[in-house]
Amino acid sequence: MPINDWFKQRERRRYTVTSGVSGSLPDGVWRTCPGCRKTLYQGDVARSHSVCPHCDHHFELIASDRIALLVDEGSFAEIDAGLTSADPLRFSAAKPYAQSVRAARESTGLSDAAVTGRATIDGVPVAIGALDFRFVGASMGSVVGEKVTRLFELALEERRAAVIVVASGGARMQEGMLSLMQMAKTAAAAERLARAGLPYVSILVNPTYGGVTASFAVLADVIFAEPGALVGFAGPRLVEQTIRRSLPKGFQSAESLVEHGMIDGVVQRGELRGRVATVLGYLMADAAGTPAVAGDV
Amino acid sequence: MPINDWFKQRERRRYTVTSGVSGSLPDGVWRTCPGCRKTLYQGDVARSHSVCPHCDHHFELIASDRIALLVDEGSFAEIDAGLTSADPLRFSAAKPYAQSVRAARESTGLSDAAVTGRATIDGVPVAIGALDFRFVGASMGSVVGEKVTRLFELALEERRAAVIVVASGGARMQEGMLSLMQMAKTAAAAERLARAGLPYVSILVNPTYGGVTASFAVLADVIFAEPGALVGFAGPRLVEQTIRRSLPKGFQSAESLVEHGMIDGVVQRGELRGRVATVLGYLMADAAGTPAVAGDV
Amino acid sequence: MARFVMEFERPLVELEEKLAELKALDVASLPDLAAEIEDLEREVERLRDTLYAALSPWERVQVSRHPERPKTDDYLSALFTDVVELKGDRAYGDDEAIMAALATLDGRRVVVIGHRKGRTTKENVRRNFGSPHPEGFRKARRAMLLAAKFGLPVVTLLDTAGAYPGLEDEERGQAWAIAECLATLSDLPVPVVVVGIGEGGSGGALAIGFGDRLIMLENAYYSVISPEMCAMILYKDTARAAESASALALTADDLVRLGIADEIVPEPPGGAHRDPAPVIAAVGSRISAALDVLSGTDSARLQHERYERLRAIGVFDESAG
Amino acid sequence: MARFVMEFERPLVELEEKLAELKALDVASLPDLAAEIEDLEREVERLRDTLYAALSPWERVQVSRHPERPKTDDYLSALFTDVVELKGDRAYGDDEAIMAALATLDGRRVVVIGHRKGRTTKENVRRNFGSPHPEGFRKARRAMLLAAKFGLPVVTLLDTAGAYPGLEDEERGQAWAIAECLATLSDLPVPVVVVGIGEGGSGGALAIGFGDRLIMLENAYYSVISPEMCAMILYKDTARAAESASALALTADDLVRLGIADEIVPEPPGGAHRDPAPVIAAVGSRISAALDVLSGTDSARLQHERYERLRAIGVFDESAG
Ligand SMILES: [Zn+2]
Ligand SMILES: [Zn+2]
Repeated sequence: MPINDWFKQRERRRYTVTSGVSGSLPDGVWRTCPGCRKTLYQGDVARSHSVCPHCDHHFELIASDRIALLVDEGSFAEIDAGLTSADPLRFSAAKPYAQSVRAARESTGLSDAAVTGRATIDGVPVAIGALDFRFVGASMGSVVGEKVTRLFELALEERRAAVIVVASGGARMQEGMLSLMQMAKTAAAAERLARAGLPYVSILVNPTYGGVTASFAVLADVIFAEPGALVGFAGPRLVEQTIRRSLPKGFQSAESLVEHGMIDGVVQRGELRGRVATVLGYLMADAAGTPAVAGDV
Repeated sequence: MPINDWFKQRERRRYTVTSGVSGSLPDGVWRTCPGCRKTLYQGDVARSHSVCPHCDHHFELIASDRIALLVDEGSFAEIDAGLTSADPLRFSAAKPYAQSVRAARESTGLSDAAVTGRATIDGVPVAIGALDFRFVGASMGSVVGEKVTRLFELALEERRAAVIVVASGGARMQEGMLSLMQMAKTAAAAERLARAGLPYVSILVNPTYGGVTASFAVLADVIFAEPGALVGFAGPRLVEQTIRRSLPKGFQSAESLVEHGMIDGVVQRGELRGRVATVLGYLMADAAGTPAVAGDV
Repeated sequence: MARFVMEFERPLVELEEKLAELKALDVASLPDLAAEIEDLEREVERLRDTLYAALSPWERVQVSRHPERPKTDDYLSALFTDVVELKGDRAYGDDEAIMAALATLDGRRVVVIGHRKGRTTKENVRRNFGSPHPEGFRKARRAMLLAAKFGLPVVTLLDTAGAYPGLEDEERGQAWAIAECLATLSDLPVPVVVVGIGEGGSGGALAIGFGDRLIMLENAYYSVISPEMCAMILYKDTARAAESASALALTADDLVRLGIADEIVPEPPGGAHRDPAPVIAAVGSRISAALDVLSGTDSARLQHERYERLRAIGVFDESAG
Repeated sequence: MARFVMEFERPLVELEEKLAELKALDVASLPDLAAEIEDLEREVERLRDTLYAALSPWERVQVSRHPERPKTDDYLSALFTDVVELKGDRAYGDDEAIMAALATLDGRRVVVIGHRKGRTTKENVRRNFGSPHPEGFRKARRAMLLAAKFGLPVVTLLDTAGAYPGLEDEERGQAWAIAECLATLSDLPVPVVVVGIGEGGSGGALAIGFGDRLIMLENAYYSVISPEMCAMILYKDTARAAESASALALTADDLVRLGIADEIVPEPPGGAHRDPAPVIAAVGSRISAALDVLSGTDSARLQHERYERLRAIGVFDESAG
């Protein structure tokens, strides 16, 4: 499971995830950009969608900011906010899971790592979700799996487009097989939406790994990623241990994913909203009718 | 177009196509095996499906022998035997096309490179075809394209499995764009059969190249090839010229096609009939019903 | 070939070896020997009972990885006839770590898909020790679609440590290949019966690892993460895998309790490798029994029930948002 | 950038250069110069007329390959708005020799797929001079399926010397990738309009090169084999490509005569590169007109008519077998 690799990496290589998330910092604070080491004024960072004006480093964003970045102002209405983890395995090895969840809930104010709801993007009705890396590494347990599944079901029922901003360390191991099965569950819901001819656009942000990448994240009709986002199945440290040599520059970066044919493009944060709106304009034009064919894209 | 490459190769490298085809030789003749250079008695060769008993070299077979090898004895009834080439472009550059066709018809007794018809294999009704390399390199012009298309249509209409033994130098350039379009035409007919949930098995034999490989030949549900058969899109000489270095051993061989994920297996000529019959047993079990789904395999 | 000894069996094996030594001595020349042998035999018996009576999760993981444990190939040759292998993804390669075939079980035609560990080192190298590359999953998906097209039920056999975490595997889209398998499998219009015969390592197992029925062998495991990697994350120490194995709820029993697995095929004391034939036979009849039930169901209902089955997996609290 | 001169234009260009030289001289100091210039101008005019009036097939092939000829990128930027590129085959790579995009033409949303030659050497190297790899065709097929799923018409632009005959291309299944495009395109439930804008090289063009309408530019060609390769086979001499070009019936006129192409977009004398804007605009309105007609047709009828259209291609004699 790559979450840990991820943290390891961060320590070792000064990776570009910052522990302080922009959305949670007051405007009057100065911070150092991990991309160019320049000192930035948080007010400026916030005004530029949390992108460094000097080196284009994309800072981590919290889920609500992710959604706000994409939807028409005031259009978002959250659903399923009352879902919380039940610690079904009473997982207490090393650090009790219940405690991790409680701490995450307190520090983030979220009920779990996924925030989902209804909104419009340029007037197009969407079922939108975003994952928040601050919450147990945005790993997918029963709650995230259920919320993502319900989001796809909502899209199907109300003939909305599905849009998800994905970040995740992978499956939430503290819920064991219940977590692994969420991969199949979310994939099944995504497949149902696809068979109904409704569009799904995913946006992969830094970092997206493990069982989340290998399920709903990449089953979208169109996949975009933010610049520099790292996306993969196995975490970089595990890959390095496996092949016993150092990884090539840019390995698992959004830019290399384009080269390897895995995603449709790298999109600057400031341009995401326009790009997604344009895509939905194409794929939701016939939302009212039934599709000519259940394509296998 | 690879036919020429093919002949070039043959001269240069003692490739394993022999100009004398077993089916047309009298039993009392001695011949040299191009695989092991041993002298063989044609009677023995014929009795072993024209496979060298010493080195397993598979000699070329004529179309009627190809079909006889697969179908239940006496079950084959030819269709569309009256189709002949019309030389639509009046192609007379270098060697008049009409003359090549006339010569091929005389020397082979065939009307063109494809022989098609109805038969049964282990009692399963099939629409079966075979290409004969002696006829203008078994290239696909209007006649081959039409006969293959009608074969798929026959299978669709009478709910038969399609089985084709493919050998070809590619599209028949002397019919210009009419030949190229046969690729689309045969692919369209194969796709219709697939959508109807009926099976198609192809057997690739030495050599299969160009526009035939890149159309109906590889659109089968299950693809087998004979040992040592060379199969590709571009001919080996052209590839060599393109990359400006020599080709790896086994390049484009049936065995390497398995490794590269392109075909389901290499099957000894003597075992082809049993293998195809077994496959049809699986895929024609429900021939009477309609398929649950029009799969995209 | 010397018998492979699992860590937890060592005390028993040492006792058994001592017993064998004593038995090799000349009873006539040593008057007390017979009694001593009898004592030791009782002790071996007692230890064997306690050792194998209730294996811990980590012990079961070791049993599931036993090199002599029956593998996909063994099930294939013992249970299935008229096997025709389907090879390749038609795009990049043929991955020997996953096999797909047309095969007949008790007169019923099916498509079998299974992870394939090797029996010899040479085989294991060729098969990457049963850890699939992306093209393995893409071949599996091709086989699933073929099954759908021709109305053949799908039987899958799980036995992998996981999808291979190699550099090229990442570059060729390991996650994409797995996700597409999941999507396809979730909506397949034919019955899907899954059997956990050995290791069930995370996403690489799940890609062919869910359907209308999940049958687990008693000592097979199925886990979101390997116990070693989990221990590495929790304790920075792979030696604490036993604790992780217990925490992860990865045994057949756990899976039944969680509502993920349907039934368990018992194994002889010590594991299926001690006496494979009856275990393999039992698996065959369980698959047949499951297919007997499922074959009566039309495809729309199968798809609906499979979805509902997945839909029900997950434990959470819900209050008014 | 010096103007690129095609072989057959050389006599004209030489005359034009001579004329330019004369014009640069001092007319006042040379009394006969004005008359001489006038004569030469008439001669240039006459030669230009005869040269460009009826280009031979081989000359058209040269025009179709002219480096300044308008390319897919030019059509895309001039005719389409709101372009969102679709990249990658989701399995191996993104081939820049084929582009696929969501795009809007005259307010109509479509999927555009086109071969993409580069304008600069650097671009051409990245795009392999417009010769696709298997992943290019697989991306094209993904775009076709996306169009089918969302009911978007498909517009394709042909401009390739052919699929790339490289070693790895063969190994990754060039033939398979092309064949799958053909099968998918043949049964797509949306309108498909194809425009031959430059080179139409064999299977690599055909993979995205047939549909409900085929519009050819006057000097575009579409051929079963390149004239050079054909000459190599026929005469063992690529220099005899002109004869092969005539024999192959590869011009727009030939294609209309053979019932393969529907209409021809005229080009200015000398080729589209002499004045691209009106040619590009004409292509845009021809595509729109074709889509206007086709959009009224339901998908079953489209599929049926496309099949019948293909079905009718081929010339042979038939006697009672
Ligand atoms: Zn910076
Ligand atoms: Zn021999």
